[in-house]
Amino acid sequence: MAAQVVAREAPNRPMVPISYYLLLAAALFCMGMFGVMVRRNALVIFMCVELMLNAANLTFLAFARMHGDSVGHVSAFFVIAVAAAEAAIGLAIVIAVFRSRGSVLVEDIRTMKH
Amino acid sequence: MSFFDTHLLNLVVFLPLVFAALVLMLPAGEAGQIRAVTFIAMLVDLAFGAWAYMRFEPGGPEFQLEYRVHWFKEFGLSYHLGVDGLAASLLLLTVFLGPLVVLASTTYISHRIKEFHLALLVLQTTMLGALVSLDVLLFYIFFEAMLIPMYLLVGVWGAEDRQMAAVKFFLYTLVGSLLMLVALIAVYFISSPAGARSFDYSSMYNGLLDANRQLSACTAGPPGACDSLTGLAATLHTYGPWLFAAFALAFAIKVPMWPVHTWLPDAHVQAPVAGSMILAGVMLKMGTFGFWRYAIPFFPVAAQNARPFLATLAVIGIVYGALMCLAQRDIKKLIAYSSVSHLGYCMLGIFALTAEGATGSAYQMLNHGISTGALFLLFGFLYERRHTRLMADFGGIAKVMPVFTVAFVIITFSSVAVPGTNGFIGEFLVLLGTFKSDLGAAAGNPHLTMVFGAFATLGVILGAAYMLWMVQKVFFGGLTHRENQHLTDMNLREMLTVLPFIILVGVMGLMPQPFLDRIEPSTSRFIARARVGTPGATVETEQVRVEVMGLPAQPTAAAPSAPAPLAARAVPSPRP
Amino acid sequence: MILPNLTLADFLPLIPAIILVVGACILLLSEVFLGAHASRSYQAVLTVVAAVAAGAMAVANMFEPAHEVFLGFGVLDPFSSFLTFVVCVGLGLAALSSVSFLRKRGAERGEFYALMLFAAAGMSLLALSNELITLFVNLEVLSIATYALTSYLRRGTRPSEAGFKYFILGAFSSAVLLYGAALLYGATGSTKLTDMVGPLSSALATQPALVYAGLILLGSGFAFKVAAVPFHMWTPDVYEGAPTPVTALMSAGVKAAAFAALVRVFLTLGKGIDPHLPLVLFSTLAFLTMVVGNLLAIPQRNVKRMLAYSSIAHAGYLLVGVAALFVTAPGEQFRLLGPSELTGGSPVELARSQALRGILFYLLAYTFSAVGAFTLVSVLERREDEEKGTAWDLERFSGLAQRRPGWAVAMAAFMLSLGGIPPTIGFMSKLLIFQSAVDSGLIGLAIIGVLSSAAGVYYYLRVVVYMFMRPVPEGALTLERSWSTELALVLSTAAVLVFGILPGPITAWLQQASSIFGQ
Amino acid sequence: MNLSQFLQTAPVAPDVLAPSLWLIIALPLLGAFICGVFGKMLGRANVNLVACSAVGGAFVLSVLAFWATSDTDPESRRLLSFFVNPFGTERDYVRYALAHDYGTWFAVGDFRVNFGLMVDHLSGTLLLVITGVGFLIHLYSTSYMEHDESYWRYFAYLNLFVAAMLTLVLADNLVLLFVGWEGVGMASYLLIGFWYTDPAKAWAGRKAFVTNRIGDFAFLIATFLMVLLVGAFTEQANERDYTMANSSSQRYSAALQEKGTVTFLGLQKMAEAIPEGGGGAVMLSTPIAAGPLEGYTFGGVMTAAMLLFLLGAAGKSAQLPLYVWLPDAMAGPTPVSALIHAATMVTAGVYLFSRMSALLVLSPTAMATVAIIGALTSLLAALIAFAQDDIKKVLAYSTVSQLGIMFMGVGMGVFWAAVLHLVTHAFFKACLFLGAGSVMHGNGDETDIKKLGGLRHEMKWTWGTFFVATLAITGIIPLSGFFSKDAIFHGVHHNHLEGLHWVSSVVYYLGLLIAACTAFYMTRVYLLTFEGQRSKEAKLAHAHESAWQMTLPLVVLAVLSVVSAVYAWPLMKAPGDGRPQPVFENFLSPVFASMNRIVATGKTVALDTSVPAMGDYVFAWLVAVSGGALAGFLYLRFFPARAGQPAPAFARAVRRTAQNKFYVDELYELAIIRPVKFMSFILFRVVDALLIDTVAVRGTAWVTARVGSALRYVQSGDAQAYAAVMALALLGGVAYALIQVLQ
Repeated sequence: MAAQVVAREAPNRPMVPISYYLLLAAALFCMGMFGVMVRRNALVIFMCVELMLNAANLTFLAFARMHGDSVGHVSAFFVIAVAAAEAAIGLAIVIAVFRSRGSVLVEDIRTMKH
Repeated sequence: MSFFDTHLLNLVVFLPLVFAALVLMLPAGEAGQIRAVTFIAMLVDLAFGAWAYMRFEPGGPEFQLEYRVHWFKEFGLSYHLGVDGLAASLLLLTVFLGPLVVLASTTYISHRIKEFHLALLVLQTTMLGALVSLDVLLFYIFFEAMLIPMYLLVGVWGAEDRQMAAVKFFLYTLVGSLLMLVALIAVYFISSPAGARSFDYSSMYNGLLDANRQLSACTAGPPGACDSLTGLAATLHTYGPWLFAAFALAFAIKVPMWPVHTWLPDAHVQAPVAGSMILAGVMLKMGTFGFWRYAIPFFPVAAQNARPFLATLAVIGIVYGALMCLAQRDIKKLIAYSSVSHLGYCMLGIFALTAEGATGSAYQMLNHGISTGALFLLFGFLYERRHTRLMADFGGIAKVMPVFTVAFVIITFSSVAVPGTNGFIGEFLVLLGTFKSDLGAAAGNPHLTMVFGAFATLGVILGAAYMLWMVQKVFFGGLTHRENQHLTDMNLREMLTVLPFIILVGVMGLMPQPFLDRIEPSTSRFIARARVGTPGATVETEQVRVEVMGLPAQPTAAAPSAPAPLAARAVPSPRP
Repeated sequence: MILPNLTLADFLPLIPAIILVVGACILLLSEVFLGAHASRSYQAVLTVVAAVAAGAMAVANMFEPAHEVFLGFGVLDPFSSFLTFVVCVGLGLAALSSVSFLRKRGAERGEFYALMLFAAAGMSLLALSNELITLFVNLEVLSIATYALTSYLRRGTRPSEAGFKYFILGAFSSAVLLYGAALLYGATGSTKLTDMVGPLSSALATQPALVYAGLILLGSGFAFKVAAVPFHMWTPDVYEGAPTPVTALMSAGVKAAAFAALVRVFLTLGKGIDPHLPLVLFSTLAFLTMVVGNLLAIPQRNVKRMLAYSSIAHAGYLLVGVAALFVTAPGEQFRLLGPSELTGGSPVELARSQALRGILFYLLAYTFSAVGAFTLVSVLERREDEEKGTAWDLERFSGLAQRRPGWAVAMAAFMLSLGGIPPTIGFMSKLLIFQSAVDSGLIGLAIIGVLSSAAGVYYYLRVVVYMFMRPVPEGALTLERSWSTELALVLSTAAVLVFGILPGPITAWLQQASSIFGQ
Repeated sequence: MNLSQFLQTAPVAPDVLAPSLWLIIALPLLGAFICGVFGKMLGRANVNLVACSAVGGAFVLSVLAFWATSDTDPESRRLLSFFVNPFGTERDYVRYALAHDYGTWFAVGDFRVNFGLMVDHLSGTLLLVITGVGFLIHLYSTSYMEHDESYWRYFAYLNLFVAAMLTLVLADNLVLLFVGWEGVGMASYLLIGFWYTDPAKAWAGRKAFVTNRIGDFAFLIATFLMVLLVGAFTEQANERDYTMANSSSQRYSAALQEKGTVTFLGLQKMAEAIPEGGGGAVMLSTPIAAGPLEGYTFGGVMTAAMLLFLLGAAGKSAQLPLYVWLPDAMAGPTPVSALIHAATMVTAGVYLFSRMSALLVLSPTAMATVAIIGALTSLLAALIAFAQDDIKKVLAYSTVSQLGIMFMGVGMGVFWAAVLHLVTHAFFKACLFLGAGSVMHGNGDETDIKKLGGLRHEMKWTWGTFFVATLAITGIIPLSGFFSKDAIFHGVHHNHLEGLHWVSSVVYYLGLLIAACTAFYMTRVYLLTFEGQRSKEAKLAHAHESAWQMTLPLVVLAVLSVVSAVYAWPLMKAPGDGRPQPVFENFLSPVFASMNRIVATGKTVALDTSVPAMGDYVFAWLVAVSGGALAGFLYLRFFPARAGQPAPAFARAVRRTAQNKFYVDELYELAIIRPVKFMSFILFRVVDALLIDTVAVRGTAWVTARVGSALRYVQSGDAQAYAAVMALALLGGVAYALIQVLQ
């Protein structure tokens, strides 16, 4: 169904090429990755991970539009759901960390090493 | 043959294990009972082993008392037992040592007696299994499994520095045998096409045989003739040396040959008397046995090329080991190094590829088991009394322990191969075989044989030098140390333990023929198989082809003991 | 809008997972009716029952012919069923070992076992998912459950830290995996593995970068789950911090499930692309993992951490088997056995099925050995020492042979099995792995493998040395026994020793299981 | 019936006796076993009885065996003691001998050794010497060891020795001979170190054994060369060779298969087949076709083998360069020195070469070497003996010297004379040693002749016998020593080695010098011990004569050393021409028959069979007397006259050097023993402990462990670092992918 829509609208309206979306997604992904590596606050790091997931989502959607099928959309929904679950558990863990040592900065969370 | 005959080897191998289960049930406190049960187990095993030895007909087929059933057939394994002359002889040696080892340790081992005897019994099973298994992987399994109980023997009941020695022993031997495992798997794949593959000795050997013949045929030809080879022969041409090297390394470490011998002194020095006896008596023979049964027959050409090198190592081992002995202050270390020297004779005899040499080598294996085993046993008695291994702490013992001294001196003479003792026969035959061999020709100049022989014969002098030096330091001279003045002579139990050794020294020295007769057939076959590798040697396929019983039709049924008809044997066990 | 018509047969493969989930729900519900101090050992029993039932179903499934279910979102093949079986074995043993563990810490709560069951369900589903999103979801199901389990114990800093690290890095890696999936979807226009194969080959021609990037990302996602070097960094910390039974479950189940997914994805997609890529990828990973894992384990005095590193090393051996899967012509890769392999070597199918067999058997063997070992670690540890970090010190094992000979023998068996010494199951499994490696001509890897495992034997033996050759230290804490732990130990020891000599039905199952759907 | 007839009709027929030859060995062995195991409980008297009767029984059997070797049918005068040579044709007999084969000892491949015993006139003679002198010495010992509490051990060893020595003599092949060869070495090791509580004595025993082992090393290699030689011979020889040796190829190879590879008869046949001029395929100059010896000639290998045997014999018979053990061997009880180190064991080398005379004469080089070695040893020993003050040491060196004389004889081809000297020497040297023992026994174990003296009045029997024996060894007419020694010198003078003519004269004049020296130092010992005044430093004021068990053997031996002179007298007629022939030469001619045949064809040695003329006798006698007279003058007149005045420096220097045995032991210590010990020490410390074990083995482990503990610090515990690593790996993977794409 969505494919038909695309087909109908295609000729008369100029549209943003897929590659832009992809590049944006890639940029988001890299930013997320970078953030995970550099940010100090556990919560922010967690947000960066979410950023990565959403980059994946964006990619899915972009490709879904390119292929004009629904698989990508469905995937995106699944991912959002999973991300929500992750968020829940993640926050719980961060709270546990905070309880146990009163800080959520990663440099404090390194008792186990070597 | 009766059901009993078909299962005789099973019985011999697993009887100790069964008794181990029995010992396991005994309460740990009941030291006496535990010892008694173990001793009985060993005695019964000795009886069956001796029976198996008697049942072995020198004139019969190569492998006798065979037993074979399906086992892991998906992986190309089968549970296959059988003995040839050499295996039978070594089996006899093993079961002979069993009860004596138990007797020797009755007072030596004072703590954790139950575990000790369990370890002994398990060790016995693994060693016997390695000797009789005709499936190469089965052999490998036993070969490695025997490390575990020995490792415990050394590590738990050993002397002060035992843990280092145990771990060293274990890892040292493991590294070699693991590489061998890879080579073994490679042989498994190349020896026969997919579907027909099996780890069975016969199928592996027969699978390689034709390729080996092609290879040796082309090595006889002009240089570069081997590049035109195809198929398996080409593979062997390219990778045979490496595969052989893997096998040789594993077994050389076990023997041990120079320069991979350094685990031996530590292990021997630290091991308890039982450990030393078994280590010297049986375990080292696994290396020589491996060369004899696997390494050289599988890769005759590579072996042929490596012969001068390995023979040189053996000769170095003889002289070097003897020289090491002269530099020792520690009696057990001295005996350990003397083992290096003696095993050098065994290896030299094997590489001489002459009837005299190989038979002498096999006989020397038995001799070494007896004389060195007895030396460790006797020193164990001394160590129990004095708890020191340094020669400097002894001196003039003969005054207080005359009987002990006599026994020790007799064994010493056997160890330095005085004629009339068993040691002489083996050493003489090995040296004779070396002098008659074509080692020199293999090394490039026929006259080099003389050099090999002469250097090996040097061991005769050095052997006397270090053994008598030790004997003098320990037994003769004045009683300088006060601690030694009240040493008690051997008690009845100890005498009974030593007596069998002394008797065998005489018997094997004066009537070696019965033993030699059983060794001879496997010698001739071994030499024929090794000769496949010598360029231009004419060896009939019938001479060297390994004939064993086929797999029983339906799994887990006792195999028919009569050798299957040739048609059945022509193809190795088919995999369903 | 067409509703797919699903027959009952479509649910057949799900039954084990369903059983597990149901069990979990029952546990959670039962919690409601329990007082704070009620005894909760029945929960472990229930878990074990669920595990056994699921395992039995899995075994029953194993003899079903391989076919797609749920419109190809999942498959039922002996491969996945065997993995489910492995997972259930791990789950059952871990559950048994956690009874006394939790009681000692007064942390018996129903959600623990429930989470275990959920995780196990996720694993078994992961093993049979045949579509990238399904795969991702199942992966997350098991991951999230394990995140929770990891930081289950609230006292002390370690559990939360472990949980945090595991969670952050796990989420990171699953994001990576997901992104890879997205790229592949873009390249092929489908997320069903079976449908992707065809387009993939054409996409490889048009936009190779996309395909390669996707595959790499996907691969690294899995590499994280199986703890392959250099994606292994989380492992020691998480394994150390997590409750020991959970560590056991992770080391056994998670690894198994991840390997299942890995093998399935890359085998299926591998048909679409030049197999050289996965071969190189996995050989490299295998090499690094074996060597680094073993090297890192050598200096460890902390047994739990040592086992963590050793589990990395074992992932390396498994990766050798995986690499062997992608050798298209036996011996063609390194030519170490020369052209004769064309005559002597097995045809690809046989080689491949051998490799699969090796991987599966290895997973089973490792499950038994590792779970057993972790169980023993768990009975020796004490919460008070965890902060000091001495809870898992080698000293704990000193003189164990005198105090608890049975345990010492069991631990020795596990250690030897992990070290691959006959006559244990560990030897047989290593044999199969290296057999397939050699058969496919990966001799180099095989040699590295045996050498590194020789190095491994060193640190395994050290434990044995402490148990058998060290005196009992003064003031050694009392070792109380509990039926569940003993049972777990007896079962795993028996398995380690017996299956090493008499495989029994397992070889038959393996013959079955080595046929994977679409292969 | 006359004497010869009586001697030629044996009470026990050879074919009856042959199967029980083993008893000769078994009896002493049994004695050794009984004394050794039950000796303590049996008590002194019984042990004495057992030991003596064991050897006595062996003696009786030996007499019977000896008798049987020349058994002839009284009526038809036909020889009864002979057997068909298995290596020769059916018509080829071994005469004056009996042999029996007790079956295989060990046989591997085409190599075989049998328990084969053989008695011919040579071994028969030695049997008598060994058992006879052995019995006397056992008898002597019963009194000599009466105060020693471990007498049973002593007699066990002594019997063991006798058994081994008899094996050596009776063996019909090299390997079995080697059993006795090493057996006697072993027994002497035990007996020298009999008083093991004294480290020096134990050390002397070890020195003896190890030195002998050096000889055995050569012996073994020589044996192997023989095996190879036989193999090559059977490969290359053609029928003509065999016919030349009065044999045939199939007979020969059959015998090899059945009798063994290294039997003396077989070697003899081979020797008969290969001399030059026979015109067969195999000659001394024929190169060996194949095998390890490929390219070497038969003659060359034979020479090499003989030289190796010489080294072996040197070890056993205390010749250069291995004579050093014998003087130290005097640490043992004196009867042991008498039996082992004078009468029997040390003569094994001479026996060996006489047994293998057929092979020896094939190589003049080897013969020359033997003779020269003998001469040099003899001279050196004699010179050392000048300055020794220990009576046993003097006798020991004189033994070495006498053995050297025998080697001279062997080397120059006068085998019969060498063997004769062996016998006579056994008598008078045993007598001397036992006399010395009696002297020590009567003087509180005093061995320093400077502290003895004037014993002739106190120990009459000892003095008398010692006097006779001294005359005998000095070579005074008409005692046995004179004749046997002179027979050797005569042969040495007149025999000629092919291409090495100068040797005979050199050796001959050396011999005369030695004779003079012998006379000198023996006289010296005699005078200092028995004549003059009793020394001030004597341990006991008055010596006492020993018991009859000790004096009786002395008397018997003294008598024997007189009467055995008869053997050297030319009373017989040579078989061929009727020339007069010494009794002993005639007696041994069957043994050396094949040797003579070879010499006849091969022309390697020119043997002279003339008997010495009166002139020679007188000359030799003068030499001996002059030596003795000089000693007499010096020690009766010269030194007593200028007692107290310091001797001139050069004299003292010479004396010190001689006293220290020309520092040969020190030389060996410095040149051989030290280096070996040092090398072994260095090897152990550097190669074994350091290079192999520490560097190679532990080094690997160490490096692995270090790498591991270095790597673990990458594990920083920082989650972000972990993520970074993963990201880097990811980057690497992508990079690889891109490279793939770009290609």
